Amino acid sequence: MSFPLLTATAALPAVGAVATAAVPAARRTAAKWLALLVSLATLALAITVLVRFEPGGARYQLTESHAWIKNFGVRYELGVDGIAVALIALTAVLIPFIILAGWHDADPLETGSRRWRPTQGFFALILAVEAMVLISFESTDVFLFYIFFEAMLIPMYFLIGGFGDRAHAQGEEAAATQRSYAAVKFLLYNLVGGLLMLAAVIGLYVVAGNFSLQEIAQARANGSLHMATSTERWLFLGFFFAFAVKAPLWPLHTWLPNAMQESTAPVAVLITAVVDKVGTFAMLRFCLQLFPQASKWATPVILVLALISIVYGALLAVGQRDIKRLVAYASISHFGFIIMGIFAMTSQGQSGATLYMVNHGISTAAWMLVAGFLISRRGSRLIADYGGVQKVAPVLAGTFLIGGLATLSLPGLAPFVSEFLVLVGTFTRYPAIGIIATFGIVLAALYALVLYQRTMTGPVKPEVSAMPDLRARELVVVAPLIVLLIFLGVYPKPVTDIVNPAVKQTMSDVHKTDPKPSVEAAK
Amino acid sequence: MNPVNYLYLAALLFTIGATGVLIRRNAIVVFMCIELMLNACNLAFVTFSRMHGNLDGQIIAFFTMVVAAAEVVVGLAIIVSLFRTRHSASVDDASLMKL
Amino acid sequence: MENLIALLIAAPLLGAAVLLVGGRRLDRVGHWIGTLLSFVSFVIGLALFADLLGKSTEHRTMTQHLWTWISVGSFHADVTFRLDQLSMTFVLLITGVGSLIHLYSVGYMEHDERRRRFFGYLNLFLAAMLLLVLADNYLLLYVGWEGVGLASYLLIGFWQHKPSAATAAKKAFLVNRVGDMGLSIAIMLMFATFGTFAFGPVLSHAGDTSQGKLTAIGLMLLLAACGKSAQVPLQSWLGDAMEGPTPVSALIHAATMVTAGVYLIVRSGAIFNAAPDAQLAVTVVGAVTLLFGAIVGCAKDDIKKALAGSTMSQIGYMVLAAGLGPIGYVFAIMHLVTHGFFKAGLFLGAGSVMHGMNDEVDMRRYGGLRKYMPITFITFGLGYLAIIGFPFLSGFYSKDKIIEAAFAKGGTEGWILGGVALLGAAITAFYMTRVMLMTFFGEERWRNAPTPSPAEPSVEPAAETRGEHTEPHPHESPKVMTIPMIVLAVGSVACGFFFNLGDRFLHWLEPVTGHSEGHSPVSTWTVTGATLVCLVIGVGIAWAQYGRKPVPAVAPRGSLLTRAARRDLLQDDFNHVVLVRGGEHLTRSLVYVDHTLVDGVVNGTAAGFGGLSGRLRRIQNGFARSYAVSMFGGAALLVAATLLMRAV
Amino acid sequence: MTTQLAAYTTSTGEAFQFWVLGTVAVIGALCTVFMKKAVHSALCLAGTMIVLAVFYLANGAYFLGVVQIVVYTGAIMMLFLFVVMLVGVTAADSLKETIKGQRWLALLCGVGFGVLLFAGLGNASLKEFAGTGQANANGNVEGLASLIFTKYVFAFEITGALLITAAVGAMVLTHRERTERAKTQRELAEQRVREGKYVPPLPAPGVYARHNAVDIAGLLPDGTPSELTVSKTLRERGQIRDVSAEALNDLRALEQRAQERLERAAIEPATFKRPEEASK
Repeated sequence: MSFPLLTATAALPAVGAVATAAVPAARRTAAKWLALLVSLATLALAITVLVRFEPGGARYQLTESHAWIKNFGVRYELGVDGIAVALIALTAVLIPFIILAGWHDADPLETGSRRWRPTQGFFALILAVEAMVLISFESTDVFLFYIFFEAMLIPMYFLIGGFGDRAHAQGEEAAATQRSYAAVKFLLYNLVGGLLMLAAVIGLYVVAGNFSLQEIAQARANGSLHMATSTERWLFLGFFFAFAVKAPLWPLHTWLPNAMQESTAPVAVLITAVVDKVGTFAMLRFCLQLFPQASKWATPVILVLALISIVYGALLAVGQRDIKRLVAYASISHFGFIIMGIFAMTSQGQSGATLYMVNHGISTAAWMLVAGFLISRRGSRLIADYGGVQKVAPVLAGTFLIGGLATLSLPGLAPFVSEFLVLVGTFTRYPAIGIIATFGIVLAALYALVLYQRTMTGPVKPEVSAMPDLRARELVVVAPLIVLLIFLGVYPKPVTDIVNPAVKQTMSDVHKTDPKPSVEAAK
Repeated sequence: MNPVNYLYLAALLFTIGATGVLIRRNAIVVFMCIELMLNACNLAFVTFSRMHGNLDGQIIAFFTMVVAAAEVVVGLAIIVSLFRTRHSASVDDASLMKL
Repeated sequence: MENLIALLIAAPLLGAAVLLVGGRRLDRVGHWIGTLLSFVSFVIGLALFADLLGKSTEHRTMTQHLWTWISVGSFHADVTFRLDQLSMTFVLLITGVGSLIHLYSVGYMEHDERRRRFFGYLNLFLAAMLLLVLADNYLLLYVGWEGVGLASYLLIGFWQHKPSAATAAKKAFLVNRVGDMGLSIAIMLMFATFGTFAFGPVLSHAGDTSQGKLTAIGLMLLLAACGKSAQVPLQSWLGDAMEGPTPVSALIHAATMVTAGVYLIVRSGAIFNAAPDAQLAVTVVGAVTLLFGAIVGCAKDDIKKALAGSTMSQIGYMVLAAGLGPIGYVFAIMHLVTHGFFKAGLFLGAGSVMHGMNDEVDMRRYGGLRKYMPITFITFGLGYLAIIGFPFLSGFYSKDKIIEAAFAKGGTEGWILGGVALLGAAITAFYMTRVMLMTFFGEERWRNAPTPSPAEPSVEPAAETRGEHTEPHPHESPKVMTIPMIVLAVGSVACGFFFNLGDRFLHWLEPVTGHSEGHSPVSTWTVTGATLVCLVIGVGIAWAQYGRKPVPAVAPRGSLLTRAARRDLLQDDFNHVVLVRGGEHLTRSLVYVDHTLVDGVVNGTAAGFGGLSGRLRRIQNGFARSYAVSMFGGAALLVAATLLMRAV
Repeated sequence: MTTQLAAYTTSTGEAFQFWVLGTVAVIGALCTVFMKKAVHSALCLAGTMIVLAVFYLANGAYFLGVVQIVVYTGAIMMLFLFVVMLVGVTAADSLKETIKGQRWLALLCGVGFGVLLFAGLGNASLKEFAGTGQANANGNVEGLASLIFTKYVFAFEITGALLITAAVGAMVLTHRERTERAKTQRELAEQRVREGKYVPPLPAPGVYARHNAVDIAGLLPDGTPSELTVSKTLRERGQIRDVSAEALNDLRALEQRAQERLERAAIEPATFKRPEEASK
């Protein structure tokens, strides 16, 4: 029995969350540092996972397995494949930056506002979310996954509903009401999804007799577990709906703009860059492995929905007046790409999708966090309130531009690789869909550059004339992300090497192979 | 005449009493209406005892009277304390679960 | 020797990184660092060139493999550079002209406090452009392709405080993005067809696949070329791109970047050779743009925009030539190079004029400048003679060849294309003479220059730059600016002759592009004669209009065509009405739909439950009597129920 | 045979009695419901109960008949009247419905319920009446007694307990706990002096003792009635009669006559109005 690395990785932030919450109210700064240290330690553990994981080895590695609820065959089973490792690394990398970016977001407000902001709570909640996300990436037991998939909602709810932007246009009260609206919407949406998934999980148990992903997948593969077509489809839909809500797929997306708009920028990043990834990840791991036939059956519809998400999200992003909403709709468009890549059922598509999850996490983090710094300076989310910032805060403007360029997937930055892989992967099997999706990149350029132009260029608005440039802490947050973007843009091999074997296995699960080119030009 | 008419009368009185309970606001009057209903029941019981030729019905009526008496005592006491606290005997004024 | 190739790109890339990350402490030396590094790159280019010349013709292709970029399943993209004659030519052009323009910018941007960043962007551009021409596969080329797009975005919008500049930059990037879409689709098609997108395999197997696929690839590549090279229908951004500083216009929007489309087409020659329909489309685009640009160039009063129009039409020549297939590839590239020289020279001259006229761009406020800035006058004049194809100057050779090739295509197509090319030559002569006359001859209209009358809508966004109306004091530019102009002038005079001496250029490039002598229906001398006649006609008309009678300081209303041409032949208005307005309406309605329909369903459900519970709550009104009613009603129902039971 | 027949129907005398008194009972019940004043309702109810007592007797429940009169009409109704007095005899509560739709619902339910009951009775086969002949063979009271103390003895005991509990409960409910010691006369006087208002005893009600003065406010020198003079209870019930205007007018007339006799000019020949009229 070796050292339970995965458990440790997930447990550390959980313990840290409790510890942070336990810090007495007066020692606010201590709590912050504690949270930061815990997240960094978690990062270290995640890196060890990354190192200990050998690509091309067994499908699930570092596995742990203990009986939990014997009567229902629920086991505490952990194990990671390449896809999970990549996403674990992403999560562990992003959380420290999120904590650092939100350093002052939960400080008690200046006198006159009646809202009490528990600083400890803020950071404890973030760590709790990290723990749950990590364990849902690690768990290979459907029931275990489901529990944390749902439990994630609780800390997220409080993070969204409890901590908004410092200054708000319509004042404290209006802000509070809108926040609670957003939080409740987030909760209800995901709960409905989770409910259906619960039904499907139970159904799966009734059919399969246990919850172990590996056993069921094997049984499915070697045909010892046969499902009636209709049963499989229903179960698939149950799972897929929950994941489609989490990783917002049109038309289940409307909770995301509200949630991201109302929460502080770091929390928004937490939502879109970390939590939502669980949805897309779960599609790749559970939907495809457990229900290959049904996945293939549903593919056309899902692809069309993804296509709609891409174009629709981009168009709406163009039409937004609120910076955060714009970013949210951009993310919806990107999630469309991810889902499209997953269900294109080609190795390029799925590797690209996984890579896309990582890159989108980093790029959105960079873009959104800089936007958050901008908003915290001016105290307004409206694009119209800005202008000429580039003149007074060139570094801020520069980083913001880089974030935008990453979002429009400029070659040389990480997102380009993944987006192109997804497009190619889709194109080789569904040319029409691939071509339409390509319009997404033009629209992406439109919203990213329009946002930059309206906020950063032009004559300097009097309100922003005194705006300070990025501070040291903020640079520490942004610079590494940008470096990461450039590095993964020119040398994505580390990620692809880890991801490719896992994708190959997933492809074999659904009995799909890449379409062959008509001319064998490649030597 | 058939003694069944007593039952009809009882039914009529009972209905009148019930309606009174529903449409009067004055707690005392409401109480009187309740008494009326009880009496109607008693009449029915007595008639039944005549019908069956034994005295059980009368016994029941007798008990009813006793219980009614107890009820009236307590009820009126409640009304009095209510009146003390809110200076009105209207049942509608006691529409909240607090004073 | 191959290992030097990476250094070509690395030098300017390093410069960009240093200058952009370095921060203010580099402000004083930044521009020299940038210039130095670009010269370093140029020297490396020369070394490689010498090395290449040393090799025998068939060994003149070097490749350098750096690392595997993307590898997923059969999808395999390497970071590999390929240096052959074609890319070598471009490398020399880019680094050479680029270095000169760096030097020029040192003087031109002297008074700009963001000069360091400007040089950073210039270096970034050089790196991206070199990557574009050195890439060994289409995906890597795509990186450079968008890289130059980014650089031009940054440089056009360099004066970001001007909304017009920011808008122009955004427009340029977006229009280019449309082209890039074409390129990416082409790459996808290649991958789906050939299973790879490296130059070697794709171009060698081009013949093996179906006509339709090749045509599709070709058309997508053409779309990309249109975007980057400002060809109809994606040409609208080039005029606005003149918002950028003049050196930028000279380097990016005249000499190098805009010619990337031609490079792409020539590089993919094998594909186009196998897809005649695509080739025809290329020639048509070239011919149309040729005339379009020329006409626009005739009407503009903004000197830079006039030159931009001419750039458009010259590139039209190149694209036309490239569309002609093996007959034209070489001449396309040749014209590209010569055009690189003289158009860069012309732009630098224009910049020098503006420098001396405190950033006045309206030619109607110039005039008689020849005695104030002689060097500028001479260099500009030489460039002028070169572009109109004055005998034995570079433009003469390259353009003539293209016209010949057009005729040589044969058939009606040949006649039409040749005719268009000839007509283009005449118009070129006209508008360039116009520019020349309005700027350097005639009376000095810049004295007590009147304010622009509001009646004439000034379409050039440079309008608000003519802020104060202090009378300009035209003066010659400093050495650091004039020297590059002189060098370029020499180039534009000499290189054509040099190239043609014993068809040097042809033999140099032939191994890559291939060449076939088309048999022209008309003899070479006839073509030359016809060209010269057109030239004379064009110049004559221009002289009659602008030389003899004085030029009005305020543009006359002009004919319908003139007014249309002033507005870029209404192409922008079309875009605005159809795309911008349409897009705005679409997005606005979509936002509405998202809020009312998609979100409305959700909120509606919630509101429904809320209302229901509210209504139910009203029943619990706290009145004992209404509770009593329900009790009584319930009792009645019970009685009814029992009775029914009995009845049943 | 004949006895059975006799058991079927009743004597015409009883029938006559039923119809007459039944009508009275129904009217009484209706009045109970619809009288504005609680007192009247109470009296009507008492009437109905007496009628019912008669019916008990007619049905052979002699004991109950008497109990009905003694306990109900005698004790309970009197209790009611006491409470009514406590709450206010003259307070007439309006029959205007305040809860929306309550009255109609109530009437609907009532009528529906009644109809159902009648229907039920109609359907039920209640033809045979054994009559209480044998049951009351050796005395109704004895019969009841034997039943109560044998068959229903437990119920009887429990009801007794219930009665006790009720009595105690009533006491608990109505008895107001004194938290502090009651103030003595002396303390009250000192408090009055300390507060400094109404140091003398409160002014007496009544105007020149012309009326039953308890519910008539005494007049201040300017002729307006002073609430202080009327007892608190009446004030709360709003049963103050204001007769200041008449009183003053009488006074006026008196003075005038006096002046006529003394041949003096009238000071001001004006008649007072009630304050509210004057204000109108």
